[in-house]
Amino acid sequence: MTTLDRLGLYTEMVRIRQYESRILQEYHADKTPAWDIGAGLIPGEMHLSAGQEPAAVGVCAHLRKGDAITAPHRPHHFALAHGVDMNAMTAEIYGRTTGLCQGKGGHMHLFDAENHFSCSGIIAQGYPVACGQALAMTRRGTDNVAIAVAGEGAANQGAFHESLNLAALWNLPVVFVIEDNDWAISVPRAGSTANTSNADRAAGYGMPGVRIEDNDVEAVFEAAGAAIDRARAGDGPSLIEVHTLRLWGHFEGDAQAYRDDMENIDDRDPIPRYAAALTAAGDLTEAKAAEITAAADAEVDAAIQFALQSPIPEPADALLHVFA
Amino acid sequence: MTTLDRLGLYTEMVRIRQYESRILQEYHADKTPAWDIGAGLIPGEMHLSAGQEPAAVGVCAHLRKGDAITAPHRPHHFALAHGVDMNAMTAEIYGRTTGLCQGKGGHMHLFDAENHFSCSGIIAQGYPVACGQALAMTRRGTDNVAIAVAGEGAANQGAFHESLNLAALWNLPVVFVIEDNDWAISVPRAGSTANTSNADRAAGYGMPGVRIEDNDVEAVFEAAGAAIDRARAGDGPSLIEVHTLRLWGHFEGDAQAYRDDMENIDDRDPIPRYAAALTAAGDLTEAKAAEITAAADAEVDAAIQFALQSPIPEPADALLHVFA
Amino acid sequence: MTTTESPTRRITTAKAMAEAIGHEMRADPNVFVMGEDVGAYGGIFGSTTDLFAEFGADRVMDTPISETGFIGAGIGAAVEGMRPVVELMFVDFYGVCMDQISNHMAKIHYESGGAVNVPMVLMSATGGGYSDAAQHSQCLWGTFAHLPGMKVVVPSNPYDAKGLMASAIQDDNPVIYLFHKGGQGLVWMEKNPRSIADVPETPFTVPIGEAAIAREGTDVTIVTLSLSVQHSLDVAEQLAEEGISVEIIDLRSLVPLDRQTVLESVAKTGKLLVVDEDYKSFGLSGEIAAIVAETDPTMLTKPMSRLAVPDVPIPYARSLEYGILPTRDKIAAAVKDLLA
Amino acid sequence: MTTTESPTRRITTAKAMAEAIGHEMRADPNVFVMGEDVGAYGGIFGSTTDLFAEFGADRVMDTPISETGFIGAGIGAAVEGMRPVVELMFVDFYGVCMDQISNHMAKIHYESGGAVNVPMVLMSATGGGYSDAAQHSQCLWGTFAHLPGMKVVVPSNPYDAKGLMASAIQDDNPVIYLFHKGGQGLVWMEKNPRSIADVPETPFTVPIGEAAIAREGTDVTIVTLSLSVQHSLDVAEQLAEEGISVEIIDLRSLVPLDRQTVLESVAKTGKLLVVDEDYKSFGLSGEIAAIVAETDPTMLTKPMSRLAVPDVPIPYARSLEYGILPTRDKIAAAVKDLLA
Ligand SMILES: Cc1ncc(C[n+]2csc(CCOP(=O)(O)OP(=O)(O)O)c2C)c(N)n1
Ligand SMILES: Cc1ncc(C[n+]2csc(CCOP(=O)(O)OP(=O)(O)O)c2C)c(N)n1
Ligand SMILES: [Mg+2]
Ligand SMILES: [Mg+2]
Repeated sequence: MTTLDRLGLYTEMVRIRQYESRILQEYHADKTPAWDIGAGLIPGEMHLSAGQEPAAVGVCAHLRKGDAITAPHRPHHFALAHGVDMNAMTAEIYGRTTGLCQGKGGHMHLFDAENHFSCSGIIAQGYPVACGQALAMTRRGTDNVAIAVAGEGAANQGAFHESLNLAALWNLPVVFVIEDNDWAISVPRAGSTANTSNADRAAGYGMPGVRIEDNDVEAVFEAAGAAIDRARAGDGPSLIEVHTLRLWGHFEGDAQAYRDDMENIDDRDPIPRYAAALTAAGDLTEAKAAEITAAADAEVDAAIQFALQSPIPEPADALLHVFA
Repeated sequence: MTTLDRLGLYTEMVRIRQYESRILQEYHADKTPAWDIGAGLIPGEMHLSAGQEPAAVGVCAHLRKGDAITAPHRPHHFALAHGVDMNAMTAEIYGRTTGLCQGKGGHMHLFDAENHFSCSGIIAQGYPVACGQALAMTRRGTDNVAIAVAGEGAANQGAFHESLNLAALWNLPVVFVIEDNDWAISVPRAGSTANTSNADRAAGYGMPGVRIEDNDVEAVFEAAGAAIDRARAGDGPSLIEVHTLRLWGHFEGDAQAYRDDMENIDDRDPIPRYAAALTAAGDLTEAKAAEITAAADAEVDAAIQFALQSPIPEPADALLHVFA
Repeated sequence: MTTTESPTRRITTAKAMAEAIGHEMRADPNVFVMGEDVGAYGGIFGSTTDLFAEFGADRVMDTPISETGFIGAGIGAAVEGMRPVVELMFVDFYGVCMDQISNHMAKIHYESGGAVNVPMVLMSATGGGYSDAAQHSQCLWGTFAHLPGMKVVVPSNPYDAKGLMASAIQDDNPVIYLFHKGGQGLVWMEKNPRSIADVPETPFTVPIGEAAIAREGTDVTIVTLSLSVQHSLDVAEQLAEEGISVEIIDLRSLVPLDRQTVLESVAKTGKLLVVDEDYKSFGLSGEIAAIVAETDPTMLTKPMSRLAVPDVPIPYARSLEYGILPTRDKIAAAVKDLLA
Repeated sequence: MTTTESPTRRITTAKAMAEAIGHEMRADPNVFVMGEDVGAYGGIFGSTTDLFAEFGADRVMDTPISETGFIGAGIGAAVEGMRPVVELMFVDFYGVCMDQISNHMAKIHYESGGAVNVPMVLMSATGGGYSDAAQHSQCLWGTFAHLPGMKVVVPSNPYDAKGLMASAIQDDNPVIYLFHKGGQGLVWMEKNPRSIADVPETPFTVPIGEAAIAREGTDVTIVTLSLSVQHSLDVAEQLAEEGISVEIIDLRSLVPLDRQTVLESVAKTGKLLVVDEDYKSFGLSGEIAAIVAETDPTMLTKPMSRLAVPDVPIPYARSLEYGILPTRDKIAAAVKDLLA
């Protein structure tokens, strides 16, 4: 990897983190004093991805025009890393007419046809859809790939099994990405999963599987590169499990009383860790880091402003778009 | 194994085969000239198990009072081997008031509460139910086990995955039995399953899995014995895949035009093969074999007579039993 | 929409479906078929007869028994602009894949604010009458019609089967296409003669959302669909000899629902019988009642009547099953009760 | 059934549910709880609050995200004589496990000719109003009520929530227990004050199958359920000041459905408004219409009116969502239209 590659990964992780940090702030800003999930400029459930940037950035660095992603309920990091327009995405989260879905979808249902990006709030259900997108790509003779993303909790849902078997059976260009952040809401991995690595499950479908233990963006980048090349070459699907970190609550408002792994959790934050590594390697200076953060903040701020200045949908428009 | 054990396995396989052969004959007897699936004394779909006796007999030889079985759409061999009353089962298949379910269930929905036997026509859906029966057994502190049966085609259904994970996670006394008869209706195993042995999938749940290649009842007996002992001892679930043989059509009326493995299929019939082995070993004589067959025929004939002499349900009784 | 000039032949409903799919596959390379045993077998109920021979395994794909997997894959392919025709072998199996159907197939277009289309057909076999019991004999069209975002079509005869399939495949929306096993004209199942009828050879469409007046009458309106249309026509012919004039509305499509045709007929006869092989409560028969009650309940010169499966699972024994199915005898009796 | 002597305190609907489950667990060792985050977390919507602390992981079991697996396991345990209380976190997730629910939980008793019971409660969160969008805001009670073999209860207040939960657990049949997130009295969600009310400390039951007359009136009948009962009561109080007398029927149970109470009220007022947060077509509002239309349509002195989600998925933006939810304003307007 070149310095440029490394800085690219770092820059994108920072961009996502600055975005999520700002959404965190805006989300809670107007829900006080009596915290009401439905109130404020950003209503509804909010699943943020802070700590999980390495998975999204390491994978998406390899994607090109026409490649598809199906993300789960925690979609922002993959959406941004895949090039979904930050303004339109933010406007959607704010429920505005300029949003990706004109305010109909919301944060768990972001659809960007141009970038073949979608997400779903139903656990593991993006996996079969990605298989179908991959099927269409092969039928059309392109070398595009589909990335299916889910959490470690989702790997115990039937759709996971059916999708892996289907993709392997039909030799589809899919890369299944599992973000193992140790938790499914309040249920620890050991409470949901009978084995310790979903990479081992890949063998049951005769597909390669790797598990990346340390939330290291470069390791993800390498593994994803190999898996995506394999898919483009027509050699079939792969599975990558990234042992990552849920820095914040499952959703905003989650008090995390159940959580026993909070002690110096910030030491495990992958972004400062990567910054330190890059600095040590001479790839990053404090000035450069500040510049990257400032650029991200500026972009995020512009996106928030865009959303805030966009119109709120007319109630009657709720009746549109049931059918094409 | 003693001669007695061997003869016991043989006798039960013959009993099942004679039963299925007679049902085959009775089922078709009154559907001519214009073959109508809904007509005749035995109406509806009919999935017979000829050729698959080794799986049922080898497993059920180890079961005791209180042990449970959930079988799929092809249930007769497991029902009989588990001790379901032949008269009541036959009367159910004939849709009579003396049937296991008073004529409401039919051949795919046989319920015998006393023997904790049930089956379902929906693929793989008996797997979760068996897990729950096993859960109840452990909560009650018994050493009973639950046997979950499905075909190789069913092993690609989400319920298979969820059940294996749940059983391993909760260390439940379940033995998952897969009858691989090479076909799921017209779809060959290679057309449905990305890998060659479901025993390999067991590893993905950290549970032992074995595949028995040659439809050998004694091999099934040995493997099932180990798995059931393990479950009774509280050491958790196992998976056994038996490579067996679908001697007849998927259901009766299936012309099997798709089938490319019919050539001297009778040579692969496990019952004559086992008879020959037993005879060679001096465990079975022609006279004894004839006696076993005759006894089975007599029991089967009595069951058919019982069914035929039983009353047909009153139409109005269809309104009963929606709620307890 | 019909090309009445084109030569017709008598074919079964199953053949008519397969013919329409074949036409669309020839016309549009994006159309392909997926499902269990749709290939060499030709579909358990004949809905893909001969397609495998013509188009091969590439466009007529047998699937594993993974309904969530392959229906979800159909959605993904449709989102990318393909036009998959996916078969769910029996509608009774909806429960293993209903999330893909109702939370994804049906909602993606709306959730995306109209940005993403899901041009997909999900066809499935419905109905009982041959002792396939509780898990293989349901209709469930009321279940799909209750959930927004999918069109629901329910043909009753070979002509509509072909024309509605063509419309369904050409539609840019997800369409649930529910055929009745007893109306397929299968050689191995008792069938109503109306399951084999004249159908034009050339392609044609039947518009989705328009009910048909299957028979004109003046005394009683029967609102029905699918195989029950065939039974109702038999009954109407028999009652005509007794001087009773029955009008039969074949809904053909539940979503969209042709309220106007229903209302005009009820306004004319003043007497309404809904015949529905689906479960009685919280379904189609209630919706028809509501259409009248929220428009003008005084249209009804007598309380309406509902003949449907009386909220019991479908029993196995023939005597029990025919005890709860809407048979010709029960239809005739219900009509006479309305006139008594 | 009520022990009115026992001391009451003001508690939330969520607490009332958990209290009833706790009582039954103490009374019967066969009762246990399964579901996602029902343990230490206490249920995402508080339905198992404090149960884990008292009964431990053995009887309050967190599950993997395997709804087919653990609901099926609940069925298996019930078949063996246990009385599982299983939570499906959001009713919107029914599609990943509907086969176990409708083809197994609901049918085993019937298929077995009454030989096997499935004494199980499946509780789930319903409803919208807080921008959780299309996959987390549905009610779907009409979907369950259409399918035979399961009782369906839908409490609207803390008292009924406790009494119906006790009845559901004691019932030998499968019971779907649908609570509304907005009626749980959660501290983190906008709530109607009626979500916190006086409830006796001691155990009591509310019979399944009896509707409640939540408010007596003479001008208009509102037939409704769940959170919409609370909204309707608010509207009725406000309209009373304008001299409009509204009778409110809280169905409480859809299966069995208390037809009599509905009919008596409609016979009295002659005017019927159904308020339903589920989808409008092919659901509850149609069934209520049918009850009237098949009994005596002339009861209605005016065409009935239906206020329900107008057959669109639930949109995300608050302006859009409140555009389709049955709000107080829309209820009031619908009542006035009926009287106009
Ligand atoms: C089928 C289904 N079941 C349950 C839920 C509720 N739910 C939403 S997120 C979540 C936990 C997911 O855990 P994981 O897959 O590990 O993803 P993470 O939240 O950790 O990123 C659950 C149970 C759901 N959305 N869909
Ligand atoms: C969920 C579901 N999908 C499809 C079917 C239709 N079906 C019944 S049997 C069968 C084939 C089953 O194959 P396998 O599991 O190998 O069992 P076998 O019939 O070979 O014994 C299929 C597809 C069903 N009953 N349930
Ligand atoms: Mg997780
Ligand atoms: Mg098989």
